[in-house]
Amino acid sequence: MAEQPILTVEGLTAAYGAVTALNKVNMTVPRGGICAVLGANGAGKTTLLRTLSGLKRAEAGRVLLEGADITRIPAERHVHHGLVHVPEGGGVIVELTVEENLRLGGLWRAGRRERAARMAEVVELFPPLRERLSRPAATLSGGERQMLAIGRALMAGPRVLLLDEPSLGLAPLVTRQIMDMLLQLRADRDLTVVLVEQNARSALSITDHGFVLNQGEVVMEDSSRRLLADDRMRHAYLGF
Amino acid sequence: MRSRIAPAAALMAAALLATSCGGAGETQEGAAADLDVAPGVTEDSIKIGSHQPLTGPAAPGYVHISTGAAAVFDYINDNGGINGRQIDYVVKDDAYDPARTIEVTRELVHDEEIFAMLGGLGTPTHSKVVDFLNDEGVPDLFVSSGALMWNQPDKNPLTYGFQVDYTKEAKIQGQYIAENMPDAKVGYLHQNDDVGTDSENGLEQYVAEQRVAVESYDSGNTDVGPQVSALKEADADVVVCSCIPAFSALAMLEAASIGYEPQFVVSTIGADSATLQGLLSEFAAEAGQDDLPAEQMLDGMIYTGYFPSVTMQNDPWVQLFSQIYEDHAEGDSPMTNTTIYGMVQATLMGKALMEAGDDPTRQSLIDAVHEQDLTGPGLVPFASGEDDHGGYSGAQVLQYRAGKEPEVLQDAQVTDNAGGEITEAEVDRPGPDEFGFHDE
Amino acid sequence: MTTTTPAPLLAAEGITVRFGGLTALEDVGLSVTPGSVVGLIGPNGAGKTTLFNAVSGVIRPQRGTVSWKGRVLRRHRPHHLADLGIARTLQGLNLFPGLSALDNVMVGADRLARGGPLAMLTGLGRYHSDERRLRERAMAALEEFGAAHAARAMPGTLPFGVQKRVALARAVVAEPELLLLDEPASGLSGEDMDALAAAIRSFRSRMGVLLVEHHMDLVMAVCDHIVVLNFGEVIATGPPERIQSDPAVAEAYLGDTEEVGADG
Amino acid sequence: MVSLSDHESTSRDKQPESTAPAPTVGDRWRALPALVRFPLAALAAFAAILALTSVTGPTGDLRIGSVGYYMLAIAGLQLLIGYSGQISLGHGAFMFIGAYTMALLVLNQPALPLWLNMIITVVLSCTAGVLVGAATARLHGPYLAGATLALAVGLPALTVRYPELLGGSNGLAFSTRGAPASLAGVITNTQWQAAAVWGTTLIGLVVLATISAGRLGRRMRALRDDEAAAGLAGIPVGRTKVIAFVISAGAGGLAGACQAYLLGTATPSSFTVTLSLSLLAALVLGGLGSMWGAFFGAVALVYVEVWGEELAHALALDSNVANNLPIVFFGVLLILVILVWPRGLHGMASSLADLVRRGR
Amino acid sequence: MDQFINLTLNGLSQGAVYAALALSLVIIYQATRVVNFAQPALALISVYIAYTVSQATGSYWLGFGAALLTGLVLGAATERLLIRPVHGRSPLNAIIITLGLLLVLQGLAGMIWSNEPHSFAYPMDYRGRFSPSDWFALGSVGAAALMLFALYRFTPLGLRMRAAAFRPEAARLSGVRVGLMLTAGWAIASVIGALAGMLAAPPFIFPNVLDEVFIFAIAAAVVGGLENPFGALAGGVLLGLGMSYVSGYAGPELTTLAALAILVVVLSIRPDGLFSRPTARKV
Repeated sequence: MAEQPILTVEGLTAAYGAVTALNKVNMTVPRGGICAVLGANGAGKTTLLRTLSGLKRAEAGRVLLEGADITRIPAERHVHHGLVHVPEGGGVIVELTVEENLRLGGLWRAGRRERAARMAEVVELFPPLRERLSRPAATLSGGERQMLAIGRALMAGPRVLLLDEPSLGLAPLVTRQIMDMLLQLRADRDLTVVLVEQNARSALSITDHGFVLNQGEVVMEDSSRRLLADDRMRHAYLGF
Repeated sequence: MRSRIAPAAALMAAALLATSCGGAGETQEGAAADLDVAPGVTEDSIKIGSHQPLTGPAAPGYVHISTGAAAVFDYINDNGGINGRQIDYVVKDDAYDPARTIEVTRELVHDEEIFAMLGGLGTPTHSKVVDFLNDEGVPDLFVSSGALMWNQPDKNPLTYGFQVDYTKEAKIQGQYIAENMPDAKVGYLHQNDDVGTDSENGLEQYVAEQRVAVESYDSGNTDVGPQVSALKEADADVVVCSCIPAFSALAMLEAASIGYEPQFVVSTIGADSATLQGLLSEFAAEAGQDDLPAEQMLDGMIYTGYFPSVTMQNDPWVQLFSQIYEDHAEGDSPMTNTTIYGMVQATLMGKALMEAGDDPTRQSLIDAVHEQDLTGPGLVPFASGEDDHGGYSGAQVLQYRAGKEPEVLQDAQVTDNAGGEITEAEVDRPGPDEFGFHDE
Repeated sequence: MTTTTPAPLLAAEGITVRFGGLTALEDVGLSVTPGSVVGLIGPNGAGKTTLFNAVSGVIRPQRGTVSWKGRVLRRHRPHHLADLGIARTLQGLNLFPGLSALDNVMVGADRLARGGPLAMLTGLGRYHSDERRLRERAMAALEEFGAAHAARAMPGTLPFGVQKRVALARAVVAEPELLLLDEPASGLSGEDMDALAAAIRSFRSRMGVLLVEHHMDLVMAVCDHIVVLNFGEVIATGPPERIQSDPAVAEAYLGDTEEVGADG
Repeated sequence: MVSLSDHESTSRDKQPESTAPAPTVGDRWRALPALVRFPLAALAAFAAILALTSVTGPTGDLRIGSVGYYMLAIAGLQLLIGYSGQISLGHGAFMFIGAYTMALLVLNQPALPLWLNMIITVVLSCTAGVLVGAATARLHGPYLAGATLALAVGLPALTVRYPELLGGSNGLAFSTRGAPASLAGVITNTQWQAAAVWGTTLIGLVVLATISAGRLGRRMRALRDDEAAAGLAGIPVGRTKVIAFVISAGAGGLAGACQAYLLGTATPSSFTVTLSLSLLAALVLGGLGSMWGAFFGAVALVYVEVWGEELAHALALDSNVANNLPIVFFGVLLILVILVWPRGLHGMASSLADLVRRGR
Repeated sequence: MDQFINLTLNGLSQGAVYAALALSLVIIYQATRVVNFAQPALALISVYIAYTVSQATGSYWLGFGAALLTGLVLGAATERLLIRPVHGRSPLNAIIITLGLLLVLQGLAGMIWSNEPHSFAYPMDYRGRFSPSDWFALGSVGAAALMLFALYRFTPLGLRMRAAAFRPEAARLSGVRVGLMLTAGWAIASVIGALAGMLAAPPFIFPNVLDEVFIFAIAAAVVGGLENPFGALAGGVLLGLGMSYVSGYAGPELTTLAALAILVVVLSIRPDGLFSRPTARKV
């Protein structure tokens, strides 16, 4: 409790027309933490991330990044504050090449040299991307796209990474690889990660903390280990 | 419910059928309009109307006609008007769209209640209101077009042509070429409407054997490259250009561009040297003649004409018009032959109105047109008698000389628009003082 | 359930779909008999929607057949479904935003009209009786789903739950023999969800239902038979009870095998 | 697909001008079958036109007639764009076909009655609509727009290709039979012509309104809003699109015929791209998705220019400025209305009406 | 044969103009999904500014620069002031706004410079079978296309613009100011439009001078595929050549019909134009 949490969410509410998608969500994420946001389809997980990154307007509540209120700033400014969102499916721009996608992520920073260094780091981190730098992103496999998406986010030098279902449509082995890499990133760079996952077990296996959403509200919050053991989790997903 | 509707519908249909019986195209001849009336004439004014393309793709070039006419009327008004009445000249924009022409003409006749129509411009446009004007008994004077159809006194007793028609002019051009350049190969370049066909009819009577190519352009397509290159291909030494000014200029530029130097023979509609100079002003330098003005490009151009052109600085009418233009025209563009065209129309109108008497009626205006020799500033006789509404009935052949007065190659000739002979015309040109607009 | 197995309305066999190099479905089959509700479940990206699309003719599988009442459908496209007697709802609402709720449902009822093109064009003949019939049928359908009060409202002005009801009314108003429901429960509150479950159960007397859904409560409550997909393959089939106890299903949803055993 | 989402249901739009605002009457009116309601409204409108022409002069009659045929053309375009969601920039081409059909019939078969000419025109322009609609059925959005635009540019060029038949660039001129002898003195020729145009227009509008209020209209609006969902509901998407094209071509052709009849001419320079674009502009200006929009659009098309000219005249401007003022006036009006009232003049009128009603 | 060569060269230089204007349409369509009917008017004002500057300074090239600058400013202003407010509404709204702007600007041009034609110079000597001016037309359009390609391919701005056009949301998440990129797209497109105007206008300018070129530019863009700048270039050249041959061999009145025919043939084979990406459309 001594340290200020890097991300604080207070009473965040968002709606699509008449449908309330988020209802007074409260969260705190400590620096260097990895936390999972879980819940069935339609529970509001994606909306939560979109609202955090400014893609969706918050009806009420605040988002604080290291104490600074970022609730109302435009989505493209979040990168400058060190908060980067990798949307569902990765948001890879398939019309661009792999290298262009990566470059795009680091563009907001000045300094050609720094960008080049970062690119080298990212390629180091994701070897499959190295051989495909000049290929259109459309030719990548699902796992490679997810790597590219995360790599592009890393190019921006984030302090907080919001990841929306990185395992979607991926084989278990690939999912595992990505999860391992997140752990490594945390260890290497003190990166804070908010991970939205449907695959609850694999998410909880690498996170320290989890939030379970239902109907736009946080219905459970606990350490990952305890959530794993909780039967209510199973119910939230499988309904039995 | 339906059982009641069906008979009602049938009844309605039957009623409709009954009332609209009779062919849509079968028109009954109405009684001739009463001409002993003077709408638009008040104690101190006479209202004259015109339709002109002031906007849209066809506007360029023609705005100056009404500017010129307005300047002359302004001049007349400043000098006391016509028999004490000021002339109120109302110009409506029809954008060269016949649908608009019909609308604005009705507006002029019914709402503005003009006394007469002056110089309605364009064949496709004015041809759609000729019947209307004649039915309504509106004198339709001096149509701004060289089509043959204005001169039909039986059908359109109130419509009078103005400019020499395309066939007459082409006959005179053709005869001149046949007589003076018998060995030349001749190519035609003309607009793909009645300007072209009427001109071709005239030319063919004299130069059919010399003719090597007939090319036409569409006024909507400014790329005349293919046509000019075809003329060059055919080795035409003489190109007869029955074109509007923009296309004369385009043809000359295009010819210059491919290194083709035929003798251009241009009809009066496209030979306005002042307009052409304006259009070509940017290109003289590129022609490698830095020290010469644009007119150098036009030097040697043969053209036909029936009223004095702006370059005839010694002509008393041109002198008067220049003065009027300076004093009364709005805007700062230089005077062109197009301006003079409108000024001649206005002058003739003023003259006719003056002769129509102190209490003019439409009938007295028509009588004045019939009885008066309206040659006025023109270079050839003006036909406005009971049986011939043709307007200027012939042309001079001239050659443009850079920086000088144009050279008259052949004096005024007149002819008809059929197979008739071309004869020398005797012209009795009154001076401006004989019109006496400022005597009042 | 009946003891004899009736001939299936819809049967898909050996469906294989590839997108580029990616195999979305591999040798998948399912069948729906009249009066039964079949659930199609699986985690995100398992291929449910792809199968749905293959069945309804949106995409053509590389291998495998779809047959309707024993007849193999070869070149069917989505707009042929209605004529076959199949109604399909789409993920999301897909109501026509420019049409009133009633008009939306009347579009669904369109095939019940008897007038020909001439009547449609001229307003004569059956035009009016058709309009009246369609309107009555549509109103009845709206009433059945408790949305009659919203008949004249534009969809955008209605609460989400009511919009869902309208969409459902539009799907069943033409009395299809088979109803394909694509995630009907998404975004619904508990109360609306109960109503939906009741509605789906009531369909059983009139038509077969194929249901793609994430809400396990709903699936388990209404389905007679469930097909579970994961990574483009069928990993389990059977009645709800069997599915609930199938470790492969829990694994697909919850993750790692080794830990599943402990949870049972 | 282009989705045009800001519309309202037709049932609200079909209130005729003649009904009292009391809701009970309005409701009872709406409950009438289309087959009774629309002809009644048309008859009322026809009476209103007759009354109006009896106080206006011949120029007024001409303008009223112009509003009529423009309204018919725009209403046809409404069906195509506002209802079925297909953007056509070539509607002038169908007016061209209609006008030339009428002109050729009057010139070559003067004994045929007007109504027969109109019917022949509709048949011919519908046939053209089938051809164009079938050829463009696979196109969507701007590609359809581009193809139809080229049609509007290319078709009038035929007149120059066949000058003997179509009169070249000078077009065809003819006069039509005026008011029947039995009505001489009761009604002027121009009144008769305006009435004939409006009679035709109103019959056309009744057909269009009937179509759009019924199954076909519902089908079109459904596929405009969501092609996939409409297909799933059993609506033949391709066929309905072509039908919309054909009907709007028929309306455009009939409008062209009315124009030719009213003006006694058919000339290529009346059917430029500007006409097609003006029709589209007037449609959106008037308001998409409602037949009232066609009315407002047609009025704007005819009168804005007139008002612009009067304004220029009143201000006594320099001739360059005065000549161009009407165009600028129309352009500014277009921009402002779309920026402020995306649903056009009709939308503006209904929101004003709402305000008044609420104020009461 | 000589005629054929002349027609080919003529078609090429005309085609270059169509291609340039089509290119400007495609850039805007890619960025904002709007077919910009005001493009000829933006170009027209640019050309008139060039005319005024050239008259005042006596230098064609100063005028040329002024035209490009005017295009830049007008394009950006149009997007910011008129198109952005209707962003997200039915595309018809934006089309009608651009139509309205077309009328306003053409009218304004007539008010300021009159409807009379003014003589307007070619950039270079226009004489000769394939004159320096023709070379300049072809060369400058080619250079513009190359520069555009380089801008898109090699510069951060171009990368941002492409990202903003293809996937606005993903671009925003990478810190791209999508709105600014759309404005930049309009500005660049209007610069190319101004170039097209400078090439198309000579020998005369008047308010409607670019109307015809614009129609064929739309046709070229549609033929090439609105999604693809390369398609615009190819479509322009195809149309220019086709129309030149038809005009020369069959008659000038058939050129518009020829354009229609080319369009119909191409679209009936490929409904989304010659060079559209098949992935661009969903089922």
